Amino acid sequence: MVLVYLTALLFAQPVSDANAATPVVLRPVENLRTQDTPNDAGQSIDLSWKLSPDSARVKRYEVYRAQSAKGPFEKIVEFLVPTTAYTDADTLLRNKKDYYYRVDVVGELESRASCEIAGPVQTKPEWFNTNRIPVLVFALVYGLLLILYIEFAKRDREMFVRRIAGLDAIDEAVGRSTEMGKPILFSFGIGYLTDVATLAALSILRRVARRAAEYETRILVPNYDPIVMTAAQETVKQAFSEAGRPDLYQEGDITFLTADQFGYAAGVNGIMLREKPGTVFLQGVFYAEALILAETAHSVGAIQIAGTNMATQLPFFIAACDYTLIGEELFAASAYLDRDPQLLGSLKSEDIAKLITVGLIVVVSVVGTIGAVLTSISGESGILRSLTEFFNSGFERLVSFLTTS
Amino acid sequence: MKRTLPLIITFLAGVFVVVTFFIPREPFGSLEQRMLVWYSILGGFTLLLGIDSLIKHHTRKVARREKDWFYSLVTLFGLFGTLAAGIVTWAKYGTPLELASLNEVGGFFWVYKWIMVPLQGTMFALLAFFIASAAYRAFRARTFDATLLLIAAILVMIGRLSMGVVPATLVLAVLLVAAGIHRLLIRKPVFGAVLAALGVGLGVLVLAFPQDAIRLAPQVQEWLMSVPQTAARRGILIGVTLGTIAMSIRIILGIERTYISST
Amino acid sequence: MKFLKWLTNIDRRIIFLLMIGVVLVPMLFTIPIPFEVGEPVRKAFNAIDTLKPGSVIMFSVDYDATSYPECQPMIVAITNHAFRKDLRIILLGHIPTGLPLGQEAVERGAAEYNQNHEAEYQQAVEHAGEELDKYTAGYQEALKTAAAEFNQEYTLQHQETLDSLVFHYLEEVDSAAIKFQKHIFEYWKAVQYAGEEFNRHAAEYQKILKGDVREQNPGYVRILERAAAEYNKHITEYQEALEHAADQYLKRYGIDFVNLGYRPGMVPIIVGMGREIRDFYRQDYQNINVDSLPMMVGVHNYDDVAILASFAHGIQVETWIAFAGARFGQQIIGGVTGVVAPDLYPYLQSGQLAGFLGGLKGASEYESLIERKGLATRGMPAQSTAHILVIILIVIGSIAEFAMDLAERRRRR
Amino acid sequence: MNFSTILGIWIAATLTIAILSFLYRDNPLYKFAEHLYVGVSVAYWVIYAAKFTMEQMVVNVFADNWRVFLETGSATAFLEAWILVIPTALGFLMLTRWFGPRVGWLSRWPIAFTIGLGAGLGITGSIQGILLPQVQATFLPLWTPDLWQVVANLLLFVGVISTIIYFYFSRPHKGLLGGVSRVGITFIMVSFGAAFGYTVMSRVSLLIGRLYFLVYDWIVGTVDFFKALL
Repeated sequence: MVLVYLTALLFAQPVSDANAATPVVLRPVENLRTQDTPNDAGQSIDLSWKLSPDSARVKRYEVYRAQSAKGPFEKIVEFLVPTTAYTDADTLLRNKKDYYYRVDVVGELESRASCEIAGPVQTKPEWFNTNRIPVLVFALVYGLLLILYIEFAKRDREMFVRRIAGLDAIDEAVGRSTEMGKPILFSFGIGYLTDVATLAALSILRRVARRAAEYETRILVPNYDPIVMTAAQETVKQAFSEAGRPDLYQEGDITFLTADQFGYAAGVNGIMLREKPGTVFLQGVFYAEALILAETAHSVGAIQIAGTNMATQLPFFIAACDYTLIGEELFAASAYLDRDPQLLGSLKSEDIAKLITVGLIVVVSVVGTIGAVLTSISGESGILRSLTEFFNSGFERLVSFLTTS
Repeated sequence: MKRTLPLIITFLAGVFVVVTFFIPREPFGSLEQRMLVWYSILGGFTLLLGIDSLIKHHTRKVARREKDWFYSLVTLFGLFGTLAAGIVTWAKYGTPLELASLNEVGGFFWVYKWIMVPLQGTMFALLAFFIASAAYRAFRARTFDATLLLIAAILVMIGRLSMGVVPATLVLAVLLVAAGIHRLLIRKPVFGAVLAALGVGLGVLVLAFPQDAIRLAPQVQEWLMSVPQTAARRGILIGVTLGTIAMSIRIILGIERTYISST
Repeated sequence: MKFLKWLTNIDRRIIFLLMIGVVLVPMLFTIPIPFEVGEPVRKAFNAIDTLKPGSVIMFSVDYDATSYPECQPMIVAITNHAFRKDLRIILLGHIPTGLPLGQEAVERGAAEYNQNHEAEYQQAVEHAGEELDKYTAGYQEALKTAAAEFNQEYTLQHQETLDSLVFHYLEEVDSAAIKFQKHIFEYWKAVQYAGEEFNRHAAEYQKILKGDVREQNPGYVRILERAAAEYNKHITEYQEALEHAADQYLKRYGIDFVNLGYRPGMVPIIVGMGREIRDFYRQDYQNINVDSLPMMVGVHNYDDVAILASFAHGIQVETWIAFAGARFGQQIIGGVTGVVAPDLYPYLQSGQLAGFLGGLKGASEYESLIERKGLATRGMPAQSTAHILVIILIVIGSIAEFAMDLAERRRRR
Repeated sequence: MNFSTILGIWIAATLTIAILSFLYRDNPLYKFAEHLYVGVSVAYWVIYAAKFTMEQMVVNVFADNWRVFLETGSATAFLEAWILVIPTALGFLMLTRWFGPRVGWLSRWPIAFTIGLGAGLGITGSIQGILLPQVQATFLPLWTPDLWQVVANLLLFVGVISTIIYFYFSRPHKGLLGGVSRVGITFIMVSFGAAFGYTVMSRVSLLIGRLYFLVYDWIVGTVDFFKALL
């Protein structure tokens, strides 16, 4: 600003004369094409062109736009490096109006050459993004499967779900605790009732509590969250009634400890050291306290049956516990035990989707493999050659089908 | 009103964003954008959700002099002290996040750096100790699965060493041999023999070519991570993602309603 | 047997002490260790290293103090690398208690850069000053000659007044530049103020010059003015040199990096930024409108962001991949804790992730690539000894377990 | 180093040691630090919610648009300003939870809104961002001229499929299915082992960070501070 002022204050410099040498003739860019950008909200036009044969001498490329073939053309962008495409997404562009484009090359001494004017081209918004068809197909198929199977499950609650090893171990572990005359300890970790894993753990607790009632064994459930505690009390009470032993139910065994992570771990540790449980169930949502609990349980010689969907804690559970329900196994176990149509239906439709996925991977990979093997053995021509091309292009097409943007 | 309207809102909101995903045309895009902004604003309010019960819980404890009421006082002190620090810094600099407040006792950044960071950081540093003690007292290579897991774990740990590769590998060899002998003694001769042979072989090779072992360890680690580990992880990922999608569809269709009943 | 029992039931506090020991001891010595750089880190490094100067790199601070020792060296190293490559940084975060860590890293990174280049900057400034002085001397000489020629002593005096005004102005600009390196707006305000002051004085001066001299001695005024115009050009050059030096040797807030602050709700923000960053971040963390930040001019969505780097201790990198990567084709690198690193390998293989730094080792590898030893490199020896301790503990524990298992079986038989 | 820094370092060191004291056993010092942590971190959320949501996304946006409306009379600006009432009102409905279940059920509306949006975004995001690309990246030819690549592709192919099959629950795992899922669990164990190793690494790093602070910032820093004083 000051400089502007200074310049105004003191006279401007006389402009030095440009050398009036003759400009070298340049050839323009070729094959300028314009197209409405596909799959967008409009207000965007794709341009593409081929470089000028003299591209080595081109200093810059300038793109012009006009609303009529006669002009006036207005420069919208310039490139200092060889460029062959541009998307004009100027917010000034209006849908359903004609536009014309021109690309100039500028060389030494401002010599320039314009290509043929391209246009008219219109830009318009699309109703459907065709790039995303695979997503739509998958969502529809999967959603349909899901609804279908939930309906099936409502009618047929005995839908098959395979038994899971950790579940088989429940009865055995409860039995062993009884033999040794020791109580059972069940921990939900530090999850809340909104966690799916906590809900799944509740159905496992129901099973455990029922067995415990049948064997007349005490079951201790120290809790991190008061709401989960209430749910656990309900569950155990109900299970004891179902087993015909409501008299054995002791509310004092299902307690609220504390709502802080390590405080909870320390509390459960204390209970384990005092009561020396014969079996410890660690089911639900676990974070860092998993290690502390598993270690103490192991040191008091308890059988441990763990289950969580927390990927970071699973390795430790597997290394330290006798049985571990891994992620989805926990949910499958609860579907198996509870026979809730929602869970069963989801499980089934997921299984179908898994089969489809596996099938897809196998088919495409086999096609790709055949193509690759043929490529390495086939010659320049002949039937083998065309077969090779068939497989290779098929593979490419199958792979690119899943590409979305 | 209490149950149906939320279900309708969920359905409409969910279907809306799914539909706009496929329709590039306006006004869907800008409407979606507005919904996303609103979502973010609501997110700010959810940050405040648990505070009432926290304050109530602790003030009650302090007021009634319940057990451990002193610690509740500490929590309240931490809460209001930090709030004050934030407000003072905010008033002074126009933003609570001003690095200059690091040099002022009681500045927001100062509280962050010298109280928040050590508390949070050390809490998780405790885990290193728990891992060490669990490693010693609880992790067992008794089953095939656990053996495999521990061997992979040790290989990965060796691959991330910057020194001591040779002794660490020898320790692994010892484990393999011991596990092999154990299996042999409990009448699992094939598995036992394989493990023991692996262990002896590994030990001999490492002693014979220590330089190559040092060079190869990170490569073995990288290969383990990028091939078998990636494969299993992807399999799990695909399963978990299918589960997430199923859950989302159930929520939108109003089949899954736990989120309503739990409020 | 008794020994084994004792061995496995050893007080855990002894193990805790051992752990402290193996971490503490190597920490006290600096042990230089050469090591190889893994594939994921090299890829991440290359992705950043091959960017054009001036490209925008977006940092997402998705960790907090629970992962400070792992993620902090990463963000520090990548900041350093980015500044060296003249990239511009947009900082934002999705974890409330983590954002200050990123802010500290980037601001310290800028300060470190400025400090490292302080000598060069000063030199450039001095050089520009000397260049100007050369002309000043010549200019004043010319004026003096002219004045002598026309016997116009008093105008020379006027000219000196103008000179001193100019120099006063430039001094103001200089000191503002040094004082407000970080706060570009303060800087501009100061410059503007100095300019206004100058203009006021210059206007008075002009009045005198025009009123007194022009009528008496048009020839003299012409010489004066031509000389001044020439001089003016050099002041412009000087000014440009200063600005150029600042561009080259200083990292300034608003020009080289911005901090957009925190917004709640990760997924909606990631998706929404594909359309327009300003819809969510209308202002930066200190309430400056994003539009008035020079580096944000023309930066609207992922099309204008060359690389996104998410420093994360949870699923955040995957969220970035699923939404920004898939939907908008954003190139992404990760800087993650060891716990998260295994999760990212499938994305590296599928090409959805351009590269990543996993854990302290990953950070130290990056540090070795940019040849700047930081916290990660210094922590690596302790990391190694601790690993070895854990391995030994697992092995002893397992062997004891085997022995006790055998004893148990024998007893039962 | 100035006074505020050295004071901060001492406070930080005290808190660090207070938490580490849990290793000896649960004690009042640890409890103190833990309770302090809860209070401090909640205060951060409050400040952040106030600054980055209430101020920057609501108040300032409203003010900007309102100013534009006053200056130009633009109807869009007027609307843009007042439409913010909707999310703000929803936000306050969210907070009705503070006042118990009698009015708390109102919070279901905003929660339903966010859950719905989240689920909708999750469906398309998971399919487009994770499922399709991950499946696509597993489409690998099992034959290439590079033998190592063949091994890698084969393992990837077998590993992904067998892991998926392991989590297939609709058939008993016997025969072929049993064999494949056995392979699957082997891959899973290797993967968990790797995760185990990385987690150990991660946790150790955290300890290094804290001990580094104690040694260099606290002890060395204090010594330096007093050296500088003398």
